[in-house]
Amino acid sequence: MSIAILKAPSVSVASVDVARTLRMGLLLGGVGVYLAAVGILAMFNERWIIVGLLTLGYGVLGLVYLVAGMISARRGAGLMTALASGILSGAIAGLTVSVLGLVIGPFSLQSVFTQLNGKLADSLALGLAPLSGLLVMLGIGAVCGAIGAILRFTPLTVRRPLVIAALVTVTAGLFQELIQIMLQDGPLTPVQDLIYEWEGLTAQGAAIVFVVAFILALIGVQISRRRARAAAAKANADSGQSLTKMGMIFLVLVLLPLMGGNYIGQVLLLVGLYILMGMGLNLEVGLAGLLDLGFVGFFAVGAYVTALLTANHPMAILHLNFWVAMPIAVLASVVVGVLFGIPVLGVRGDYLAVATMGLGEIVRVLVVSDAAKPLLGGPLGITQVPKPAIFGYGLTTPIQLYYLTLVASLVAGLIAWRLEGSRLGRAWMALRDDEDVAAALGIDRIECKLLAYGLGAAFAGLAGSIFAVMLASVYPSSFQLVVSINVLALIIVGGMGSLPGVAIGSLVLIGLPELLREFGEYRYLFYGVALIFMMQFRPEGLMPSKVRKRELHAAMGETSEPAVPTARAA
Amino acid sequence: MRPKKLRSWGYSTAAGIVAGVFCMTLAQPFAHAASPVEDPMGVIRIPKGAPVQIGAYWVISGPDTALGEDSVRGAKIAIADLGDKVLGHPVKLNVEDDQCTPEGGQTAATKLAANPNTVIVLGPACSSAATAGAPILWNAGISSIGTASTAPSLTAADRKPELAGFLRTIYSDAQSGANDGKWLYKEAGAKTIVTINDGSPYSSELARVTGESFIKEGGKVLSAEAIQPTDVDLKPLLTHIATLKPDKIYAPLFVAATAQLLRQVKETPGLENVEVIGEGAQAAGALIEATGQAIVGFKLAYPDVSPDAMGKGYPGFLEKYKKMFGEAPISGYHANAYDAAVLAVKAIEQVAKQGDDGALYIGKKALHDALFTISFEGMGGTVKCNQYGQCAQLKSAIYQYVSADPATFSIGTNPKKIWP
Amino acid sequence: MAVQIPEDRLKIARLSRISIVDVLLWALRIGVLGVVIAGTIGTLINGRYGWTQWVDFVVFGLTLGSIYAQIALGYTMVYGVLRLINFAHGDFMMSGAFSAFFVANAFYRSGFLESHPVPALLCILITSMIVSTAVALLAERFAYRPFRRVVGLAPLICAIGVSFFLQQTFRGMFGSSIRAYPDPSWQRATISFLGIEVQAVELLVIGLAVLFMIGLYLIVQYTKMGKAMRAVAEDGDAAALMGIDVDKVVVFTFMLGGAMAGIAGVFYCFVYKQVYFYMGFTPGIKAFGAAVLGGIGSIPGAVLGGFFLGLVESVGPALFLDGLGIPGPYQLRDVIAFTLLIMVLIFRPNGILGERLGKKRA
Amino acid sequence: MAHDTILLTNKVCCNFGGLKALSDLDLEIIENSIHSLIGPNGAGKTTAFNVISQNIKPTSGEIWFRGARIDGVKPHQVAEIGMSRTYQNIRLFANVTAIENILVGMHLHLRSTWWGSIFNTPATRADEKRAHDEALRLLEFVDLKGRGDIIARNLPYGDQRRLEIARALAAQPKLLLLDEPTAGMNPHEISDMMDFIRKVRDEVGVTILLIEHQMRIVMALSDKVTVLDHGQKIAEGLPKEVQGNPAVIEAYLGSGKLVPKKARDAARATLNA
Repeated sequence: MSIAILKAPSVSVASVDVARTLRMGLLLGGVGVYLAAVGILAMFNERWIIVGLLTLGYGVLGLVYLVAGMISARRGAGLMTALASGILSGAIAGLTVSVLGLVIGPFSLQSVFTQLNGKLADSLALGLAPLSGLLVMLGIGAVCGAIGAILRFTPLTVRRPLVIAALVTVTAGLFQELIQIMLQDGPLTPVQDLIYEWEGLTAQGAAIVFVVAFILALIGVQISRRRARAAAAKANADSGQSLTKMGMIFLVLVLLPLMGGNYIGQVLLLVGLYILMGMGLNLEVGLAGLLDLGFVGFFAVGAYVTALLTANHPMAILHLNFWVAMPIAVLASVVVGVLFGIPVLGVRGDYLAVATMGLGEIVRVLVVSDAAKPLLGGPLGITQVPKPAIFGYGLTTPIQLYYLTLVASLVAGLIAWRLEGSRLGRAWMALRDDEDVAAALGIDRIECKLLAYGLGAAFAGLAGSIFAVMLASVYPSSFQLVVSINVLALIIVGGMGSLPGVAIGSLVLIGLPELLREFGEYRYLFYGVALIFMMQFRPEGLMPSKVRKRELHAAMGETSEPAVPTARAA
Repeated sequence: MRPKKLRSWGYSTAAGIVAGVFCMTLAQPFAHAASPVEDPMGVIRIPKGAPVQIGAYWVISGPDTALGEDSVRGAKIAIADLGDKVLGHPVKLNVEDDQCTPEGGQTAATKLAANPNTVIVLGPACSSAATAGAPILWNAGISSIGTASTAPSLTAADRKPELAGFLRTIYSDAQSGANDGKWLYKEAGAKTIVTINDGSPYSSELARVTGESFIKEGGKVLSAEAIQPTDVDLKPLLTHIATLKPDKIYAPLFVAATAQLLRQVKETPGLENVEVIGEGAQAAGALIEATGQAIVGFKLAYPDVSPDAMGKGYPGFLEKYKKMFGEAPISGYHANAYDAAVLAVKAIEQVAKQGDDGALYIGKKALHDALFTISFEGMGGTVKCNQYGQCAQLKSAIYQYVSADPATFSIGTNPKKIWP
Repeated sequence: MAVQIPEDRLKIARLSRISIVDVLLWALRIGVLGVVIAGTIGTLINGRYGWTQWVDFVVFGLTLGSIYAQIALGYTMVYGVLRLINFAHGDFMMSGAFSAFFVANAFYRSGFLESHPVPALLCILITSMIVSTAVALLAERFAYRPFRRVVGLAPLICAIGVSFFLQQTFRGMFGSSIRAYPDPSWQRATISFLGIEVQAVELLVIGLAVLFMIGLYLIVQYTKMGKAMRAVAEDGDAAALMGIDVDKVVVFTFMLGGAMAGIAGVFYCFVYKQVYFYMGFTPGIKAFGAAVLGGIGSIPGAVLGGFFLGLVESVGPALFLDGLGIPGPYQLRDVIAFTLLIMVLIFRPNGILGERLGKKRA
Repeated sequence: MAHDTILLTNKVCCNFGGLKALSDLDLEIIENSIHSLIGPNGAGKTTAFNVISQNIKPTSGEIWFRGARIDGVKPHQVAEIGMSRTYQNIRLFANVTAIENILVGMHLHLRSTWWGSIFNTPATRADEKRAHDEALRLLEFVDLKGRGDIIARNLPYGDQRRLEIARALAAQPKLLLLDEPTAGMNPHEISDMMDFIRKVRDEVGVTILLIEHQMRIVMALSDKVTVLDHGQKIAEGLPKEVQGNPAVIEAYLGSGKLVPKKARDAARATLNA
């Protein structure tokens, strides 16, 4: 990997720092090579952003060169120097990628790297003869590098809207299928015809989207600047703003499936279920400080109890109405949650993570096992779980079930919010902060912890119950460890202890990957990279609670060493 | 500063969405120009030059990736063989990931169903995804053709009407399990067996059905064992099985566990000479690659695909596969996916009508009905659907691996057909 | 002022020495013990297994355990120094094993592995160690270093991200198929000992693993860097004040952990003969459990935990469940392993050897 | 009333592995007194506190508090019947406000339940209101009026000390254990703190068990002094009696050989201060 080159001694020649520029060029070229070797480039090349003009793959490659130019260009130096180094490093990056294309064939790299095939070599040569392909690629790199360098010198008020507009255009291209489906057969069909062709944006469409987005963003940036200045003058504007923010989020959540149709409804339904689970886990981890990696167990209990009580299946014990079965399922989850909590009461911190993970795994293995097959159906699960109905009005479509989930999430959110500021919430805070002191103040650790497990499990059980009717069946394969990991990740990415954070985290970590379903396995690559970057730049989460933010920053400030700038910059 | 900007962007997006919703609710959908076909379930119009969109959902992430990836490749080869065109329109395969889970299948199916241009859907590979996904597709009038989902209930005579839109170009476990049990007792001369499943629906159903059939024939199942698909150390289990002294071990597992089993059986005292018998999922080049030398001698049941039975094109198909994807087939269902794609395209060709405007019109119900009338010699055997959507009839055969070189993988030569 | 608290409160204080929770805990302990004893007696009466089989079970367990132990060492050292649960550690192992596969395969094809086992093995090991170490160091530099001073769960989530990233990178580059590690004949040889046949490769793996772990222990105990490492584990701030370069120590720790993971990866492949991108996940999780079982942060603890877990997984189903007539007992090996893990944590909340560290953080 | 015993320990031992942190400690604390626990570093004073508050279970021996035997019960049960404590290194909930710290301290005396909080019942609201008023009153009592909304960690050191005491008082204890409340303070702050401790005893009516290092404070405040060394009680009595006790001087000075002369002089000076 070319990262080792980072350590190369830097020699300063003339005004362009050649060594550094080379390093950056090679580094970003390495990123390009990586994208090619992993197969992302090939996959992205099958998708148009602008039909006939720009594929996603080349777009990403261009972005890589652009970044190369951007980071090599130093603001301290003059524009011309920066431009020169931008061009140089962009060209180097382009060269690196091209060279990969050239060596694929002769060295038969495909025998080891499965993605490095002739087709990729062709696409890296831009379909031209090898040498001319290399030269063109070099040129593209240089141009993109130059743009990057110039971008660095653009004032923030222009750069931001530019970036936003570019993002919007790419989004419009990337999600073209969804957007086209939304626009189709409605009053907006002319818009669709204007900007889209059947598999992506047209050139004029891309230009329109870019310009419109740019203008809107320009205005938006100006307004928010003014707003920020006003807010700085008026101290107490924050609470009002956060209310509008919550209102906005809520409005979007209510209206989105109406225009997006069943698929968006289905995705949001999953998002909603994770929000429910996230709120439950948030009680445990965020408020009570109990790290739980076995959360999926409660989810499984809720789902299985609902199925056993309502399903039209030989395994079912009763055939109750969903509305009767659901509270029983929630109650069962609470009981399991409490029982779950008892053995691990004395276990703290990271030991708790392992203990709970073990409990979750035990639930999963038992559910799938032949030993429990007579009771739970084994790998074949329980099918034919009927959909619920309200006064004879069946909740059958994903959108209807989504609204059920939304209502449940709101109730759960209200409960979580009330608890947070209550006597119990303060006791949890105390336990989280210092168990010994809490006990010395008369807080019953056992009671409080078990309440956290029980209440957290209730939310997960509710989610499980809805999950069972959503699928109309339950299978043990749905209750893997990765569900627990996802829930934990979403509350931390969202901002621990914060309720809007749970919603944001779920939208980002569950909703987005769902929308990117066609990228298959690569979604997890993006997911991994996103987790790393988000945690680097916002370790407190996207929408942190105030107390949590303080805890984090206090812990970072206490150090004798200087705090790491990247973490601080957030 | 950054969050502020994001927020402002969020506001404008939200406002845009709200505005959009209002426009949507005010509007009424309007119909297109007169269509040359009438269909009770709806007509799909494909404008001139626009692609025929074939949906697909397979597992393309997680531990079972190879299963779905293999199907994707099979379908891609089929479409490439057609010159990427159907009736002059390009073919677009929209592959979604079902993660081999019911919720994944449901989401993927919902996404495919939400696209009004989805003509027909291929997949899935996993029965659990099919159980959840196929009804959603059929609800939208879309037929789907399973490629490796072998659960008997999917095409059972008493299947639910919601599954009416589901067909498959793969046999049912009920058939293969019954055959396997019979073969084990009658042909292989086993009087006692041990079955091993890995907790997947596929594996546990096969183990159960085969066990039942074996008992019906007069044999004895000494023990029905189970493992986790991720287990690598099977020696304790095998040591246990050795004490039971079975004649054969029946283990319809997936690639990873099979490879471990085959290797470790030979290393377990008392089991050195006990044969392991497998099933369809184990007919894969990937298994050779994963097992190495220990694969030689491994017997498995698989549809009879010898040239006299069918599949003349298979060796050529294999060549294309290696050329396009740089490796030997990674699982055992590429041929079924190929057949599913061919079936879908044949049905489209049969019912699609050209309109006056040059667009292609396809009636959904007509397409569904057409699927049941087509028959052809596919890559994985004769394709002809019965009224419950069972399009591949199992003509079972037993194969045995004869070489540990992945490059030699070819059903018929390695594994070599040894029965009938 | 007289005593204000009413007398009945005092009575409560006197009576509630044993809470219902304690009762339930005891019930759980007795229940698990009962199952274990009943199962054991059942199995022994059954008499299905002779002592050769038991010895076999133990050897399998030790083999698996020695691999767990090596992976657990990486977990435990990183945890000791950084208080970070490095979720990606199993994937460090995968990286090394996967890369070494290509070397091993080439050797096998050319016959070198068959004819010169020792230099070939050395080359394979070194390749694996280098790659694992490099991956560990890159992860440390780019993913973990910015978190050096961040408390809370952000580093853990970042580690999960690294894990996904590594898995998917290897899948993307080398494909998702499972590949068989070469199987030279000298590995398949068996050694007879008191009438019991043991596979040479198992003995080799156990022996070498123990050797490497002793080496690691010596490094940590007696080298300058090792001492510095222990000092940082004890108290990072104090160590920094004493002039220890904490960054260097962390890098060193990741180097040791990565190298250990690389070795473990090769051993894993020698015994289980498979490489694929997902292979690190399950052993990683198990090794994490093993590290905690032994007392996370403690090096002897990790070794102990690893062997314990390996043995329980191997012997457990036969010993505890076979006698109870439970269908498919081998499917439940993880249930047994995790139940015992939780039982250990009930009795010793800080793991078997984790007293000192646990107290400090409590 | 002056001679009611509030806390009694009988032959309390506490071992850590091989180390005897406390051996056969007998303590008797009279209601409404200020009782001091002194001794050189490592004498087991804080261990004694931990054992009394059941933070650590004693290895053997009995502890009686207000007529109940408390050794082996859970620490929150001890708090429930009226014991409260502070810590040598201040252990506030540093990331929440001062008033929230006090509200946590009032946990025992609030009646609101979790389901009451969820439904926000009138009873809960009344309870919370009462708690807030009480917390404000306590803040005023410890001279922190108007600083309730400040995050605890941002308070000056002396304020943090007083807030910690206020939090302990919020639990309405009968016995208050103060672990070196004057540590790290300047002479002016120390005399304020001494006045404050007296005020707590007199106005709130709690018994105070005090760990203190500085003889001056011990002499001025205490009704009775117990001296610990190596986990053993070596002297007990009125401040004046203890001061002249040769065993105490020996304990403070060590065995002689190991302690440099300078340090011995310093220690002597401390004792005689």
